[in-house]
Amino acid sequence: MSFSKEALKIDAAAETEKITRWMRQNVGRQFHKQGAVVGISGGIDSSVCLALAVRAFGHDKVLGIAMPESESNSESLDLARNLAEQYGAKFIVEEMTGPLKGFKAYDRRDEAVKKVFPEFGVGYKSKIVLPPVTEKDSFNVFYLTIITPDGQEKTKRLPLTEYLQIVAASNFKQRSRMTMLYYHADRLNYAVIGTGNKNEHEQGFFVKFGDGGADIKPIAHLFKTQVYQLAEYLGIPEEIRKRTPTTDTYSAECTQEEFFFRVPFEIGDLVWLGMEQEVPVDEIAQAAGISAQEVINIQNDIKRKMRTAEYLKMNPLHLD
Amino acid sequence: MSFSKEALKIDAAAETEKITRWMRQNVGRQFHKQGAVVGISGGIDSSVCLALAVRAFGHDKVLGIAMPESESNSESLDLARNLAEQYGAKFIVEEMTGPLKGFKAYDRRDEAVKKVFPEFGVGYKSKIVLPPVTEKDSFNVFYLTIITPDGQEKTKRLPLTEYLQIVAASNFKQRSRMTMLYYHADRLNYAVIGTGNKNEHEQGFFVKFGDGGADIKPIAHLFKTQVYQLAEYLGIPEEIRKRTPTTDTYSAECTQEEFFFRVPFEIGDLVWLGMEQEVPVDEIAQAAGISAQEVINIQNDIKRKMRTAEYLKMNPLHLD
Amino acid sequence: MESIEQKIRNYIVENFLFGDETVLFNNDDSLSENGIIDSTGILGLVNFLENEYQISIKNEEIVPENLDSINKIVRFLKTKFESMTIAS
Amino acid sequence: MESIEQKIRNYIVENFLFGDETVLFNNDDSLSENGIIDSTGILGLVNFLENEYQISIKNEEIVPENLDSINKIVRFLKTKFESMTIAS
Repeated sequence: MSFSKEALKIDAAAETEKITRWMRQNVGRQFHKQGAVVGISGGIDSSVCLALAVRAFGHDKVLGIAMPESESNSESLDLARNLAEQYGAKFIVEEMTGPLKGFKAYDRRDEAVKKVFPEFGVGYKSKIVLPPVTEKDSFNVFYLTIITPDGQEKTKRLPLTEYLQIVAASNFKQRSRMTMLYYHADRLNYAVIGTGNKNEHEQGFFVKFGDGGADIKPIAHLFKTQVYQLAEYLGIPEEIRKRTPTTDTYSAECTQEEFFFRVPFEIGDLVWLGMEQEVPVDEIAQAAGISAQEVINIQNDIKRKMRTAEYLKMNPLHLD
Repeated sequence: MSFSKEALKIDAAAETEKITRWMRQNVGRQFHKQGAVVGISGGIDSSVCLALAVRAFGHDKVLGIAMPESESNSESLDLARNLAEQYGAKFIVEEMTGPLKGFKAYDRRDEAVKKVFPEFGVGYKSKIVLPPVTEKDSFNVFYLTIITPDGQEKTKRLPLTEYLQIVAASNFKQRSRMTMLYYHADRLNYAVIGTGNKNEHEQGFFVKFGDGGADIKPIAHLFKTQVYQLAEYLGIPEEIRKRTPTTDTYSAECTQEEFFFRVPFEIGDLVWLGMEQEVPVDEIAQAAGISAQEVINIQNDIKRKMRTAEYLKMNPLHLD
Repeated sequence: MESIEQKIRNYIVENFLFGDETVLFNNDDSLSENGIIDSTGILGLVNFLENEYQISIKNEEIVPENLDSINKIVRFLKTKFESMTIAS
Repeated sequence: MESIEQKIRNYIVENFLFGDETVLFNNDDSLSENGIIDSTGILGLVNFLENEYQISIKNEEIVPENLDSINKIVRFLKTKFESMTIAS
């Protein structure tokens, strides 16, 4: 019995049944909440979570919220609206540019970007990227890419202070969204659904008390490639399933692969599952079609990120 | 050996030593953070936390942040500023009216207030209160009090929808403050100090992912009456130690006793400690100077709140 | 016609248990101590009773002895109905 | 004069351990695996080395074999100094 991509296959019907029963029990008996709020971005994860919530609680007890801001991809809003309509969920739009300007989020970020690229200004876009994992094991060093108004890309390694400030200011986005979701959840006595998948949840690809701030995370145990299987079963529209996952954070279009995961999901998920199941490195390498050294480096990268994620997932510490 | 107020006495010097060693170890080795951010309100709890942080990390590695908004008590800012200066901590002011208006927090709250009191408008103030615990055991039913421009008070029981909306909209304040604290913490690679005491932490007098969102809570194991002892030892100015604890949330001045705890701290802490130490009800009643029935009702109230607090303290749930 | 007991039970199952009828509790079980309703739920229940039965529940009536089990609620409603009959 | 080893150790103890000298680690211990420095700390260390020793560290040099223990850092710095001498 050899290790292959088949190992990532799930029984979507059984998984859906298991997840929705668990959601119903915990949101009702544990939390004493009477429905659920889901922030929907037009991406695959939040779409699957909305569909699961509707199955768990009934369409009239689920509120989908789209939260566009001035740097959002403009087609996301239509995708979110159509999705809510398809599943019969309640739907509202909350414009987030106001709160973000109130926090001076854009200004604080661009101040740091300008320290690295003094020419940065109106019409420019920016994003932070990590280089892909290769045969050489390396620490995670972030790069800043700007795109000039005429479409030219420039990239530099980020000094620590500017890196931290750009990330800190960008985090206003996720924390403001959490704040808005909880406003509606608190108002309706609903729970907030966290839409992170296993890759995001365990490797720490979320903002503490931002998108990480939720009551229940129905797909946090599923690899991204498994979320796609669930999406197909649940009838998520193809135009959502075909989109490249982005960070939804930076003004320049930025894929999750270039910002954080550093390898394609089909490879990363397989290498990670192999690690969990203690499959020999060579066998994983063969199944994924990469070298043994790359497998080792990807696994090291995942382990390092999981260590960092501990802080992000930790409850506030206190003495007894 | 009989039960008395003496049971709440702590050795402030030893306690300070224990707390600061624990803070240093966890913020450094656990979190890999290089200092701490403390939101300072001019109240006793945040003042003690600032003083502890300065002892733990050194004054140049602590940033105190005052976050006034249009409904804040105006003397709080001066108290906060003077406190930071006294302990040599770095200090900044972040105006929060902008983000709150961006979220439409005031409008959303006042919309619900007007449904209960249609005359509510400019120049009016409002707050939510709970009646005190008495000899009769009762559920927690909230009342809305408004104060007219000429100082007249009016009170009505809050219908569920309006109660939830007022609380939900008020929660923008705590969540916006958390968001601002983490901006600076993320930018400086610092930890965020949570300033809740044991009464707040265990009975759930905090907003989930608002003031409850922090990395480390140095006084979450201390009764309010014990925080006062620590404050004296640490040299917190008398003008802070003498203030009545308020919610710092509602436009009308609102004490923590009337909003949440329902009994004076000297009584509530003693009754609670007695419950923890399994002291007979009669003995507690004698020590606190109240009736046995009141002791029982206060203990029931605390137990009910501790059950509700479980949801507030829970990490996001996920399947394995 | 649906009994008062049944109507209240339906309200609770529908609103606090997402219609899950496998959660068993009998008419004398404490709703708060069995984790079926929390304090917010009690307020919702008060709203429901006021609207459904056209009664006005006083502040001092929102206590466990009137509302903390299905049977207690039924007894409480009956005293409310009686006082209304006398008053009219 | 302070040795390079000592200077780097002081930087680490001061910035990542709040001056707590009771945390013991020797010059060969992995800084990342022993939980003394995380990835943000590595970036801070790079900044410190660049400023302190007036060197420029290339992207491809930010790897565990150059930076993950005090001895590795010292060896790395020596090769940087040598290449500067040759270049000048």
